[in-house]
Amino acid sequence: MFSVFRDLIRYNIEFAIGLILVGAVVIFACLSYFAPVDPTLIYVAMPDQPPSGQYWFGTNSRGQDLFWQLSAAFRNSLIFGITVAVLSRIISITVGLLSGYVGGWVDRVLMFINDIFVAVPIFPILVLFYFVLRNNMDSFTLALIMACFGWPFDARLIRSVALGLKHREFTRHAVFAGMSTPKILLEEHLPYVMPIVFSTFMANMLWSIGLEVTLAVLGFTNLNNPTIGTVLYWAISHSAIVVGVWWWIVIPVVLIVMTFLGLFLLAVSMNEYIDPRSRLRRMGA
Amino acid sequence: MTQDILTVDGLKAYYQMNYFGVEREVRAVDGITMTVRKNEIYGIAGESSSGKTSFIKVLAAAIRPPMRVVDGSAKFNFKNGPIDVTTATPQQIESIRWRHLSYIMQGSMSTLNPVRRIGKTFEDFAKRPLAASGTPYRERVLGHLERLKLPADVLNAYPHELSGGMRQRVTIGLATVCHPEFVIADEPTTALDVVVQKEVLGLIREIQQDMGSSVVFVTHDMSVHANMTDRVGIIYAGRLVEEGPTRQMFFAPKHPYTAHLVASLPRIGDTTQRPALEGRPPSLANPPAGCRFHPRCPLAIDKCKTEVPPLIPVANDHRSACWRWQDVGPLVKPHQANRVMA
Amino acid sequence: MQGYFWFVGKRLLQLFAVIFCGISATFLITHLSPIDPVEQVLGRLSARSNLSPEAIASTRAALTEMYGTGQPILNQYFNFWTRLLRGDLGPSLLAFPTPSMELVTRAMPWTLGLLVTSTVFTFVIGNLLGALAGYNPDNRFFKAFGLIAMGVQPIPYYIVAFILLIIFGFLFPVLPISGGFAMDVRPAMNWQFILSILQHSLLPALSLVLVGFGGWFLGMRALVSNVVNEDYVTYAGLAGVKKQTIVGGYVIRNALVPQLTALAMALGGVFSGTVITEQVFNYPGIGSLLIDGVNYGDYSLVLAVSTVSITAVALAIFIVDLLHPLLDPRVRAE
Amino acid sequence: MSTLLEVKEVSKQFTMGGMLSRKIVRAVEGASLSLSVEKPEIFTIIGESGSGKTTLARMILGLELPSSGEISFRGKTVSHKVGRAERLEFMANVQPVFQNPFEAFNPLKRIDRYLESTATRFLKLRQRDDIDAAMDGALQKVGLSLAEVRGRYPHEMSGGQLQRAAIARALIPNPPLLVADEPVSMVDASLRMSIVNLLKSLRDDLKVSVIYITHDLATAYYISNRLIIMQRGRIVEMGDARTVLDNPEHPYSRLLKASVLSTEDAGDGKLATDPGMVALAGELVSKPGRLVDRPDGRLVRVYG
Repeated sequence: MFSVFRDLIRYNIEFAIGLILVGAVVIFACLSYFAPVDPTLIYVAMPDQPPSGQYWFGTNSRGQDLFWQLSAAFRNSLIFGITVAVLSRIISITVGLLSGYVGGWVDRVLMFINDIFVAVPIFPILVLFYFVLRNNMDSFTLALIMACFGWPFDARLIRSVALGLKHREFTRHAVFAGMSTPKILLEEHLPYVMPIVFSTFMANMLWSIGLEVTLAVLGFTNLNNPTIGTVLYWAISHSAIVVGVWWWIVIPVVLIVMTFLGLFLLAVSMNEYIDPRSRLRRMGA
Repeated sequence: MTQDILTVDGLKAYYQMNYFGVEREVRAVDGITMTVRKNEIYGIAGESSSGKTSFIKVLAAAIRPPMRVVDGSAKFNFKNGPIDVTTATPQQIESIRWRHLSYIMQGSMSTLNPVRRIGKTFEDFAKRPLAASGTPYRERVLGHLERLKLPADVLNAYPHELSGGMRQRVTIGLATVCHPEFVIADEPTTALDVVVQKEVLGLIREIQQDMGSSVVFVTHDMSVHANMTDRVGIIYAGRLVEEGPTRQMFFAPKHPYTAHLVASLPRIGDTTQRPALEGRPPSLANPPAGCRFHPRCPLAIDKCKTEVPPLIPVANDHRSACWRWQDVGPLVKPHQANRVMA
Repeated sequence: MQGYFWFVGKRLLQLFAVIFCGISATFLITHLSPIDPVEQVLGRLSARSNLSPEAIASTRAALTEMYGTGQPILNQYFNFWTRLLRGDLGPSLLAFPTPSMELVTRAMPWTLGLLVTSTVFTFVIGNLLGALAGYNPDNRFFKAFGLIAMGVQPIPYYIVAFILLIIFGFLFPVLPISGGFAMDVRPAMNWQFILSILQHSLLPALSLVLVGFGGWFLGMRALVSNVVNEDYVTYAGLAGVKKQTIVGGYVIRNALVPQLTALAMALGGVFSGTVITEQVFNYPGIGSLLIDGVNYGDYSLVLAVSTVSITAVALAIFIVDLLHPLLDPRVRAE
Repeated sequence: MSTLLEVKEVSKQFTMGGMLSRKIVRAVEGASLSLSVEKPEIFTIIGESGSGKTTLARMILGLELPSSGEISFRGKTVSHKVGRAERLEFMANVQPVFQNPFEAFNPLKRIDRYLESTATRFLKLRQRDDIDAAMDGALQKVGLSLAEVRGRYPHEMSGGQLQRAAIARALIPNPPLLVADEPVSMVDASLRMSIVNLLKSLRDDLKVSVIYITHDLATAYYISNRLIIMQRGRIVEMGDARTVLDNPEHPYSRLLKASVLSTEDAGDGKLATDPGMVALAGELVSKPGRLVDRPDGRLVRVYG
């Protein structure tokens, strides 16, 4: 595992860049644990100060130090993304492996449900939830709902791998070695889908954070909780660009692009590492 | 006096790979010298990862990285002039493809475009080299299909609608419709059932005789070689270890590996114990010194461990690369054993 | 042909099931909430205008009858479907008393026009360039293209739209950044109007294209770099088949099959994208309607937009699925 | 004589396609055979692709249920739809060997993991030493040892060694019956005979019965006691291996034998098949016919 990691960093430029970008953002987000100010308070600093030695990222019109504000926002958004990714991974692994291995009517029922989740557009549903729950919609509820919509595509991917594994001879050997179905799924098949799980984990984080940003910018989340989206929401509602407080918009956007690009590069490079055919191609180049 | 159509001289083709920091050089073809004559079927036998597939890739001018020809040459002597496929330009190779040099690939399921009708594939493959269109082209193709005992309506079918035997006959049809001078056949019958296999083999042989072309026939199955080929070459760990007329190879092999391959074939009507060869073929990335077969060879002596035996003539038209070729005798005498049983 | 008929039948069944389940879900979400739509509507209404107590009482009666609140949930569910099948989800609060369905049908052409053109354009161009990039992996131009696509692809819709807005609205104000057409143009079938529509749709469409393009480009590039290693492509190469034929008939044709499936799966996401784009550029489509509905607490409008969008996406997926067997003869045989 | 395995009038049909476009494929029709406890033998099922030989093997292993008829092992019906304890008991007695040795073990896991699981499950062993002894014992039977196998991954071993290890795993519970589905068709020529010879010695030395499924008449002749020849789901000929293969009676059996590439006339290029033979064998596919006894002990399907 470690050597794979080392080789990836050394020989895959995309992975290295992705790791540096994500690493920088994660460290920045972790700084929020040492924040001298509570990021939910407003008017604790001089408003509208440009970046300086005292305020590295400047302050916003609500009198918040943007450095600590953004640090907390990125922490919350990353945690949110990870929560959605973990939850939806659990669903997709369970559904994918079961559906592929057990087959028959279990497979048909699960795939039917899967088809419905694929076809229902998530955005109106999320808006509907916000519409109904309003201020009861905290970020964990949102994560739960998104996790419910974030699994179908990946479950299909895992299922197609599991389907292949089911007919591999070692699976039948495992059956005749007296292993139980859960043991076969967890110990024989899960290692094969782990690479997919990792790469879709990143992609899923991208998707959920992006969706959260969108909802927040439209004002459809709890706006007092600092996240990437709510920072932008306040910046836009204070017409930051028009007023000339450009750093309020530019700095978060740069950080977001860094995060997304980093996560995407990690997902892509891992995907490439998994896919032996594109691996061979690289070898030939 | 027959004339050679292919002359391979000291051919070396290596895979040079560098993947995530692991550098490897696999010497898949390591100094092969041989010739193929006009109007003959030359069989190439070898186990998996013996280098036989890499060898015919070179012959088919399908050399792509990470494989590289390191040394030697492979010259064809076609009607439109000689050509060395290891040094020819892409344009030169383009000019011999299908009209002079064609190829039957293994795995009939994957060699045909799944979303294209057979007729369209025939057009893609044959229209340009045949330099014909309209009625003459159609008649040529239909006539050829009839020759292959294929109904004309396969042209309207998609590959998945045909049985394995039909598909293989279609690929043979594709490879031979332009009457090429040289055909490379890579395990064309391995996946087929015995009855169909024999039919398809017979068909390839018939067409080869009709066209008067040469065929290099690759398979690991010695009993196919016995019935199909005029001469056989045995490849072991990237080298040609023995070569000779098929009959001689089966009844008087002069290399212990060949002798073993022949002896281990079971036969109907014979239940005498068949020997098995233990051990595994060497890794081509790190082959043993000297004769590459020595770790598994029952006849090995110290010399075999250090000195590479040259491929030398041992009988009429028969070459072997073994220091002790004179001590190699057939392990089982087929006819004799048969008579005992009967 | 008969095979195709059965295929369509099976997909049709699936279409109905998806629509049914999706719409039932919207019903459940809205009806399991503690909010009483009737009281909400009345609250909003009385806050805005000075209605007499009698008027409020009669409106309440009418609304209760319509929403069916107070009845057992099964009855409500049944009423909901009967009303929906009649195309009546009650008046919109936003533009009281215009029926919300009418608002939706009015906004629909804008969204559809924007979506269909940008999706088709993105799909075609993205796949074509992706295929060429996959077939010529060492071409510098395509390599650069790949880098750009990689850079843009992961950025959320909102940010892309927002950056475009800043560039074209503030830095180089050359394109209209808001609305469906210019204020001083009268809606009519003339060039001025059509030109205005096209002008206004350029930025929203561009944002959708920018975001969608990368995905198709990168996906197709990866697929093609796999397909070129398939035996049938190698074999055609060994046979000296013309390069254009190999690229078009062998590589792209085969790589397009999974891309079509991907298109069906991506449609839901594409719809979500337009909602945001419309909001950013103030475009008079269904997305803007949805957001206005939520901000206004317009219960029936939100419900109408949700049901219509679920049906529309399911239908679009259905149509894409129907193309599948035409591209892949193996599906036809199934 | 008590029966070990009894296959009685077994048929299997598969429904292809969805619920709207049904197509019924008869994979196996009315197959019967039985093996006795006292006389271990290698019983061969010969057939080409689509003959139903693999389906029959899957039914014997209880992976598939017959559509009609019954398969019983020591008097108990074979099925996967039984309690886990009963299924495990069956698996302790009947073990499989499959086609591809490189696929026999999960490439990501160590080989001994499967041997160990088999030993703990079926022999109910708990002590480390007992487990090791059981594993080593089984490996010795196939010419390997625990020291050679322990801690190694599949890619570190040759195809022949892997197939031996797979057979060793199957031998751990001391099963009286092995079902070997094309065990040598993916093994290199130089190693093939070592596996075939091993199966032979399992029968002769360890008294294990083997159901050997193959398309290769030559190895079937070499090792089997009795055999059946299957054509499109039907048994067309059954009997002593030598009797049947030396002198096949059913047209299809004769066609198969005639299609075997012999090395006797190596170099002569004899590849002609009598088209009449192919046509005759093909015609019989559509006719049910019935199996009749012959004086030499074989069963042959006759028509009309």
